[in-house]
Amino acid sequence: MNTTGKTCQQNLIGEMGKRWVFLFLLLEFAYFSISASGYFSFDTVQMILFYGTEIFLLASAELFVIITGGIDLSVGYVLGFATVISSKLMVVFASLGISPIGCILISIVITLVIGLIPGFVNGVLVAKLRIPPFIATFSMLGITQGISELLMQGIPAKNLPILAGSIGNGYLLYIVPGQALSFFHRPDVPRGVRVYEIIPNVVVFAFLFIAVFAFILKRMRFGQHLYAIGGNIDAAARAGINVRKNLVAVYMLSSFFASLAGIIYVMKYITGKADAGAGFLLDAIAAVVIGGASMFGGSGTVWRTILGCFVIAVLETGLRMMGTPTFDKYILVGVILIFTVLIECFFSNFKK
Amino acid sequence: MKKTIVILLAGLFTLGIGTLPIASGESKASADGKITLLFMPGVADPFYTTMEKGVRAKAAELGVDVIVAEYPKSWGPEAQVPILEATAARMKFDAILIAPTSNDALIAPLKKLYNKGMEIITVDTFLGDGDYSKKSTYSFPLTYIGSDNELGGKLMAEKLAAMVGEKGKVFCEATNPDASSVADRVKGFKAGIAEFPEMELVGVEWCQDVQQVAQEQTLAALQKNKDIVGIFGTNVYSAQGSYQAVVNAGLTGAIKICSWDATQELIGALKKGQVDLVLAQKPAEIGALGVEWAVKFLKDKSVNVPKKIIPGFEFFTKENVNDPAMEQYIYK
Amino acid sequence: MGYIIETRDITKRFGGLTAVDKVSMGVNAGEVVAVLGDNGAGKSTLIKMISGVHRPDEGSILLEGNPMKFENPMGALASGIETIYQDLALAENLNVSSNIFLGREKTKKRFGLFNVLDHPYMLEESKHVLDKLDIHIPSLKSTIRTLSGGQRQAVAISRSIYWDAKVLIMDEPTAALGIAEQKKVLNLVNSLKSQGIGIIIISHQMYDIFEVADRIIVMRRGRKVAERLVSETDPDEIVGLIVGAETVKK
Amino acid sequence: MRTSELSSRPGFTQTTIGRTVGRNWALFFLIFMVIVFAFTGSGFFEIANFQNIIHLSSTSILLAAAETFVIITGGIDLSVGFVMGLSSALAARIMVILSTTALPVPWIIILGSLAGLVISLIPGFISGTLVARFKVPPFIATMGMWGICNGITLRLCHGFFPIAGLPAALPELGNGYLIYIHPGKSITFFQKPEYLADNQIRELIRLIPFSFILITVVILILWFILHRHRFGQHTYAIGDNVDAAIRAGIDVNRHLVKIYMLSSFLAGLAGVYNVFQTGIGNYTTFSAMYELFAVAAVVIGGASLAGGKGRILGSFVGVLVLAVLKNGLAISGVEPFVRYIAVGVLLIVAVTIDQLFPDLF
Repeated sequence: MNTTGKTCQQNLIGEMGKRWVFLFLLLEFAYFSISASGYFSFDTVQMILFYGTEIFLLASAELFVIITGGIDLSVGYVLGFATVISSKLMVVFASLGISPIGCILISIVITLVIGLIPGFVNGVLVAKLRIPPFIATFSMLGITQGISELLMQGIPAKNLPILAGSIGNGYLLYIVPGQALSFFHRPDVPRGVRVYEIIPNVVVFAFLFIAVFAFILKRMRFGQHLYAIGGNIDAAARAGINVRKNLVAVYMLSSFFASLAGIIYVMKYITGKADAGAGFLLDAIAAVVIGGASMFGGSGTVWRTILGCFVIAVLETGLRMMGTPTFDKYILVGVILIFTVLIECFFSNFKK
Repeated sequence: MKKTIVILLAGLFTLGIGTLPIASGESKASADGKITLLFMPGVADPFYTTMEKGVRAKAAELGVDVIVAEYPKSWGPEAQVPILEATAARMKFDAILIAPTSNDALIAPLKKLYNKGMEIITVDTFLGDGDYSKKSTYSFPLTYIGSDNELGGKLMAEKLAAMVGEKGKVFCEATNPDASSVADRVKGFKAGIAEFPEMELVGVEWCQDVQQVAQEQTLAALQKNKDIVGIFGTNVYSAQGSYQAVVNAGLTGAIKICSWDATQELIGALKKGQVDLVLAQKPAEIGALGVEWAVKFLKDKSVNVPKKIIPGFEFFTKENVNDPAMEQYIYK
Repeated sequence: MGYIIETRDITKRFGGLTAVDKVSMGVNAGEVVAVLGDNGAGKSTLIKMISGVHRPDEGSILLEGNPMKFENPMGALASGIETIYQDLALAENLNVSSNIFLGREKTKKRFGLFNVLDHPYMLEESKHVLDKLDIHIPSLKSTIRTLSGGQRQAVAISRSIYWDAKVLIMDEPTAALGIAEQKKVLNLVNSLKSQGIGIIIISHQMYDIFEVADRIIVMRRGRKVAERLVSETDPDEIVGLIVGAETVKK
Repeated sequence: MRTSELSSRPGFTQTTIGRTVGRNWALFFLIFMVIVFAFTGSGFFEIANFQNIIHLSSTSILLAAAETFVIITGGIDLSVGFVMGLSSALAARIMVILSTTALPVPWIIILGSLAGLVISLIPGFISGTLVARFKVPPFIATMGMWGICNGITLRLCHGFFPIAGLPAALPELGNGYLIYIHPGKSITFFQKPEYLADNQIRELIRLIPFSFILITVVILILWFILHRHRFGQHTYAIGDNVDAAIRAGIDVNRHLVKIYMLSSFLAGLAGVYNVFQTGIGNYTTFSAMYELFAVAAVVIGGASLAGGKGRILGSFVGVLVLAVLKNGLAISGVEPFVRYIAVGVLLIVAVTIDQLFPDLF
């Protein structure tokens, strides 16, 4: 059971500590704005948001599970699985002569439904059969990877509707100063003319879902119950909360978010592959932990998790824009990751 | 106590901020009209590191600047595109040399950069079907420079067949089915082996770029088929893993090993007789050619750039491995 | 007069071990019954069956004369059986009012669509119930983790009585408390009793039992070995019954 | 999930046999698999194959052993894979540098290996200090070390080049066997008979790889430390209840630093051994996910990520479960991608059976 003093999050994080991630983010941003030319711009922020969408979604997925004291290792490959399913479906429907928008919508819906299956299995394994989350989701990682590879047979999905790419890479608003202003549709301009693009579609899409679930987590019974389960599973059960049902739901939710990320991947890169999300897993968990959640469960919020994502994304982008050589970048990211949390811990101890 | 913590924090901070610029290495690119190129590798491996060296050497020779983007951790657009965008946002490069990690996914971001006025050259891998000569959504790059992977696979099959007397079981250790270049090598190898009626390809395994896994998979294959006579390792990690598996099994000499990519390690193994054939792509040459054509075109836009440049392969065998003329093809 | 809650020959086995063996007992409204026994005597298992945590293998539980089948603790709670566990079963990461309403959160409709937690209402109600019991907690928004043992106990009790319990089960209610806090809890029990609630108490504190209980049931090795009215017995006899020395005495 | 009513199953676990089976389901599953694969895969049930499995698992076993100690304390060490790469690259680099001097080969090897082992203590010291002294979550502390070690390793490798040009004696030692039998002809120790021609190699029987001896010794020492020594007792105490451990007078901070140093040292040992096995200095590729597999093996071996539980032999069995699954399915002719699925499904089935039917055996 949670004993105080095991890790720093379990101590009450002081006010300063609570704000620290945000402060650190500002510091990071300020630093890179000074030292990397072109960093301080609207484009950079949009770029961070655009390329961060998958991680935002995966980190949210992971957060729900971590709040209940579990872990979901399968999110990365569930993402891959969803990319494979949706890209395959789009190709099939397109060949049936369905209109592009129809193809895309039907594929998305079917993928989201199929995407719930890995989560359901995980949830049943963890909640009903009491398999440690680590083993259940580790096994699911292999299963989804295998199924995706079998479906792909080493050939990336090709000939997806062009519309998918234009939605995925599109923006809400385009402005060509003095000439044109259009919604959703990029105006045709000669090479070299600057087009101002404002707010990528996929970011809006992702944040709609994240906001809804942030609301559910904070304001609704389901969210309250997740915290209770993570805080004291026995207390939750004795208070009459259906722990098992909630756990199954939470793993399905995690899987759902991973599938959403997969769909966004397909729309962005108009291709699908099994290992599409493999590289995101550790970053997603790290974002949750930087956002102040405890791996032992019971704490963490969506917005702080998003801040955690930003800490990583701003850092990565900043170092890239400064032109830090690859190896130094690895070292610096490591140092700064530790540094972020280290200071947060200092503050929380400080207050005590 | 509080005071110490504050001092410590302040110290750490200054240290952190102080070291950043030092570590950031390359200073901002020059804005004095000098041509600046961006080299965007496909994934972190020896092949692209060697290519980077070719790029750098040629750039120095021609007096142009080159900036090398971060090496992506894994093969795929999700790793490469964010790096490309962030690096390209630094300044307006004159040209970008890139190994696209997806035929489709890279079209949109590269087109965007192209529209901003940067020239694109794809190296090693290509956009679409690689044919930029006819008009299409992906025909905007200047040229494609790279090896013909399928042909290479086929050549390997033929050479391996010759070594084992055109009969017997062979095995293929590959890396990642999601990497198109490797998938092409396997395809070529399959087709090549199929031409020899007395030969059989008993399996293709995928090691996901982990040498240890390649070793385990090859050993299992050897255990299952005790009469395997030849193995094809399709890239650095799979080739190193599979030859080491043969060494582990004590079967050196009894099994012929063909490997793709000429790292020092594999050349060393060839010298020791643990590997029998090494195919060297010419990463340094690919890189150098990319720089050369980019500069030629940027200096005179009327230059006619060939849409496809295939530098070919070199084969290392026991006979020619000590030949000084071959030295240049080793990756380092 | 019928018992408000009654068990008839309930039995619970875990593998080869019979934790509770054919125990029958009953509690009247406004009565405090103490269940006593040594460690491992089956007291906890008995009350966990009544509170719906475990399902009995045999026998039946009757609430106001009607047989009950609880699938889970929620069922028992819905029927008005509240339990305060020895470990209090509080989620330490949540605040006071969230714990009082845990599992039965009050919600309100938003836009006529979804149910949103009604935090202001829950805070207000929590304040009321705590005031009613004369309990003072600095802030209802502070998490349980920051509270003292007595405060935690008070939260657990408030949680139970808020829901108009018919039956209240208390497992070692005074074990972790200071003297003053113990006194307060006992007063609470007496005031609850006067409200007509049937109360089952498990405790090792003989003094407390004789202070508040009306009847005592003694268990040993899963069986009910004796039942005495407090007015007709004394601590020595009870201790004898608990350790199994009554035969010697007689 | 932590201990709770939902997962308690008293009764059965109180009997001796029940406890044995419950605690060793992984072992029973392993034996079961070996029996099944013996029938389904020709060439599986052979000494040579078992030797191969152990030989190739030796680095994984060392990494899992490292992870075991950390997990028992309730932490996690994500840096093991990259510490392994660091010590492998450093050992190799030192050997390459020393090769240019006139030093005799044994000295080159010894000095290089020592350098690899010593350097591996540093990441452990740092992450241990961060976790113990500064209360940084183990996940972040070791993930930071992950990046730092990798950056340094790649510098040592001058990019993504494995470090080649090491003494030829290395792989011979790393892949050597104690006994070589050429049936009916000869028995030699330490070295295969000289006279053997290439086409006769398949006739040779080789017994007891050196790696097996190394693993046995290391496992025995670690077993002793964990189960028979105060160090191990303290480790369990910390994982079970930090506060209780502190009150019992254990210097928890110091102990945690030692644990992380031990973990990282074992990862370093794996790295140095890797140089012997492959004859090159290997950096760790990102897709390797050694840490994930090590943690999985430890959890399969009966440890809990919440701390306080775990055994060295359990982790050893955990590694073998994964290794035998992969090897057996491959030899049984299951297609590569189907195999990923099969590994996942079989693991789930095994744990489920353990959970659902504790009375089965």
